[in-house]
Amino acid sequence: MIHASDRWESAILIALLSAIVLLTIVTAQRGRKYFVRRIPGLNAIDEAVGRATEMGRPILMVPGLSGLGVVGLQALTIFSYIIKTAAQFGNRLIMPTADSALYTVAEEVVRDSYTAAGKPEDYDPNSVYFLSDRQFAFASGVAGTIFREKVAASFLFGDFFAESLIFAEAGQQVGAIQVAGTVSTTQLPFFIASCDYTIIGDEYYAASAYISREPTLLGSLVGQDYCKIIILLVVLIGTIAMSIPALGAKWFFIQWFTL
Amino acid sequence: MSSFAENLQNIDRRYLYLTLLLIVVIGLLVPIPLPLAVGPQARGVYDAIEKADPRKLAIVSTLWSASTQGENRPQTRVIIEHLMRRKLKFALIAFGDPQSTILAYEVADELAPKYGYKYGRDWINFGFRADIAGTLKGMVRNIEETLKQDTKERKPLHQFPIMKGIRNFDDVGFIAEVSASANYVSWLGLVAGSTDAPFCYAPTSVMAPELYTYIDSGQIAGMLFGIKGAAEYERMLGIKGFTTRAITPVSLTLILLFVLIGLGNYGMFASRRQGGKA
Amino acid sequence: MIEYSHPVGIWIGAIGTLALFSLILKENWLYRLFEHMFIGLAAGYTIKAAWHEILKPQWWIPMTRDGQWPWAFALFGGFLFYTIFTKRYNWMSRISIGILLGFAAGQAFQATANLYIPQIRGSFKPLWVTQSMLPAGSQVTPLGQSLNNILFLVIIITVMTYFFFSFEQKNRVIQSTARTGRLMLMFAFGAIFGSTVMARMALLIDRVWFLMHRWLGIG
Amino acid sequence: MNLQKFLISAFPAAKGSMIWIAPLLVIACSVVLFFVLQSLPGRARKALIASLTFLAGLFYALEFFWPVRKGTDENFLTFAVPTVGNVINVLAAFTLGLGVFSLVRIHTGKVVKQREGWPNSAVLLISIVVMAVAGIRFENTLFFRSLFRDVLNSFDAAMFATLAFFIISAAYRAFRIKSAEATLLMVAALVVMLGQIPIGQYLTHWIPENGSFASIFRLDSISNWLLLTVNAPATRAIGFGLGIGGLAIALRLWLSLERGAFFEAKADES
Repeated sequence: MIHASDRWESAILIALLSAIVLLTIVTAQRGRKYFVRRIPGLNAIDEAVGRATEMGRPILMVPGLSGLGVVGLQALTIFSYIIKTAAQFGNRLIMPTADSALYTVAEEVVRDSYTAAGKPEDYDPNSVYFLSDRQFAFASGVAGTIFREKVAASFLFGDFFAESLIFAEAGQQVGAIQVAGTVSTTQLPFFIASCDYTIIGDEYYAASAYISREPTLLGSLVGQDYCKIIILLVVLIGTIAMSIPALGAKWFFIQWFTL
Repeated sequence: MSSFAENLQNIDRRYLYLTLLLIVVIGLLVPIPLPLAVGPQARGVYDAIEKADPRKLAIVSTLWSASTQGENRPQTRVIIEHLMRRKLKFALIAFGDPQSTILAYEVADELAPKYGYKYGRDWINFGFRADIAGTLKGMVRNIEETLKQDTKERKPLHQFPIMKGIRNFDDVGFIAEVSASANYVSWLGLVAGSTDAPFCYAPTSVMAPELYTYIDSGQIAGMLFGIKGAAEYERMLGIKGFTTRAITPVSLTLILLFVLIGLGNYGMFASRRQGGKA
Repeated sequence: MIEYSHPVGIWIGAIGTLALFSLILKENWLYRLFEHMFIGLAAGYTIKAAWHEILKPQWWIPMTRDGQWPWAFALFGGFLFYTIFTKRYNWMSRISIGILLGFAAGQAFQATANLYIPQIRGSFKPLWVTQSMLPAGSQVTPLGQSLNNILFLVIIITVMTYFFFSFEQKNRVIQSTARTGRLMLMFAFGAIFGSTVMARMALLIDRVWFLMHRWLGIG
Repeated sequence: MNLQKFLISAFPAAKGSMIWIAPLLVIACSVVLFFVLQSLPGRARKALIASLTFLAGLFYALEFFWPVRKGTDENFLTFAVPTVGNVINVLAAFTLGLGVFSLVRIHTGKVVKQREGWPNSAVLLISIVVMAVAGIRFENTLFFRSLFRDVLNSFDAAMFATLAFFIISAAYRAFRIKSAEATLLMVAALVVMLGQIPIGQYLTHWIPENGSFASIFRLDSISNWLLLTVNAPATRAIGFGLGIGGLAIALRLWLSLERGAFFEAKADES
């Protein structure tokens, strides 16, 4: 599907989902209160930061391999909340990045978070750095850092590929408390096997709303839930139609989604 | 005091690692004859090449880099070797990673003297293209116009004898893609409809499970399942290459994993029964 | 035939391989040395690739040979990123960052449609399958396929229920649906884990073979 | 109106000595633009960033939603897609200097101050120079090919291969019958692994492949079934959530609705 006109009905569904999200965002910004359920892994963040404080060892944050896009930015948003907590306790921070464009933003996010926490003087410009955009060169650098610094807590959020297990096992072996979340579903099993807490699926996108309780984000989250209900309904209707011989694949509703 | 059973559930990882390394080395040095059944998917690739029309061109598309060469290189090798045995004309084309054209070229270049294959007459390298969808869409209409020149000699395609009478996918008799990613979408979506050539796939074993749907539906004629697929293929070709050697340690390492998981669980239950900490 | 390998290169590659492997036992000075070499080489290669694959063909040549002078504005756009290091001008870096983000965001509509509409369509599976619906030569019986399709739907529903965030999952039915969803997820993750193992072993074997055969000449 | 023709006539290609003069003029304009931008008040800065972000996103959104011309698969913006793609690539490539600068700054600092491990930092700096120079100036030499293939590729593959070790220790530790979840994880993994390895397939290879009910008990059949009927819908259901989540965050960025550490453009502070 290159253009909406290739299959208008499908494109309208995408537009409809977008509209729903925008609508709930606007109502939330106008003061409507929304609820978000507990996400277990995220409650562990304070625990992890606390542990790092006790041990006096640094906290590692890796925003994944992807560039300047929604996934990497979401990781940085989550990190900015963690940094604000960590800044209160004076934890040392290490954030290696794998993309130069994302690195520039990361550097700003970290600096701003220290300022927002009221500790601009604690910000260490060497704590955020660009390491490599080559997957396994990056992995070798991060793994080496984990072992050398014996990190106390490790937060892996973003787009990860095969290197996920290198980070997670290295952290496991130095006894770090690890919280991970990724949009790469194929890497989730390895995080689950080696990390203390794993954020699964779109809990990743819900995380910033959960931690910040920002109305915009909560509104968006509610909208996303409505969208998922719509998709579920579409799947149900399609399935039922396919099961009725008189309707089948030729039925107009099914054709709407046939590219 | 820690009992034997408790130790079993906490074996120092260094012992695990050294055992693994040892098993790999021994497995590579001492070929232990382990049973290997040739599966229907590998046979599908074999039959497709056996049945391919020698007047038509075979296309081997590659999309892999050094990081997955453990599986993809032997796959590329067995397919090219079989094509050469059958004296089929073939072309290499690469997508995804610029490295993949160099790596695949090397494999073919190495085998060529053995079968008397001459570049430009019996085989050709179309080279790397960044935009797979655009390239394939163009090739469906006209291969020469889309690709323009080869990569080795950088000459227009029509100057090569191999390209005589080859216009589009109607003149292609066999397509295989050796890949570390999910590229089949482009091939099946954009090309499959405009050719009778069977489409075969040689993915890494991580990617392979995704493809069964298409094998089931007949869109993919055959598949080499990672390194195991290459080993099965070597067996059908009757050659003893790297994968025939490598398949022993592959099996041994997985058996090691089973044993370790067993020991860990045994240790956990045994120490629980003894009232130890689980 | 073009030569790709040189014995000196193979030696460095082999010693580096052993050094990088040594991390699994203990972090040590040799690992550290090769780690730094690796990162340096990778950065050097990135510079080469950025010039040869992007800047030269897509920017420099069009501008200086084909006379496409508006490309010089890209230099300004690129320069704005560098204001990030100054206190006074660093707001300007957000112009370029914003443009890049805008482009990334704008692609979301097409990307979402392309990625998920076919998956939605692919999830329309008949719950009651007859022989005529099966592809010719299929090994599955209609009953088997019906059960598979029902399971498919059940898993989609339960897993998606697990991911609803905006209401408390207090209702018994929803609670147990979400719980089933989570168990299904674990089952699926186990399958992913299992299907990855052989590929990883193959990579190790390839490396050990490189060390034994290409470097030491064994076998 | 044809946008493509309009743009070509509005920005004609430079010829002769103008090839060099025109870009220099653009750079001179850029300097002026820089100071004009700096003179903007805070509110205007914020609005400028938001509107440029919106316009950039609007290009792709419009290109997607605008109906195509009859008989083609193009609309009035389609011609520009490759160019805009190039612009993104070029802008992103320019940021590479920042990344490399960060790397060089940290390691030069270590070398100059002779801090612990400075020889490694020196090796890193030398490696950058050697690879970059070899790659750009001496690409067609055996030196570069060997450096790339024997050294850099070997390192890549070696690091990738350490996963074999890590996957063993992870599986050994995680695959315990502790809870329902861990047990399911383990059982599925074991079945799939058995279905993949030759010896596992051999265990059940005597069961006929085709045409009989028993064939579903072949290990490879069970493993395929797991991947197709259990893994596929679960992954898909996760995917739907991720797709919506991604779409939502893209909307928030595009329309500058996001509030948080970074996104609350602080242009008006400085």
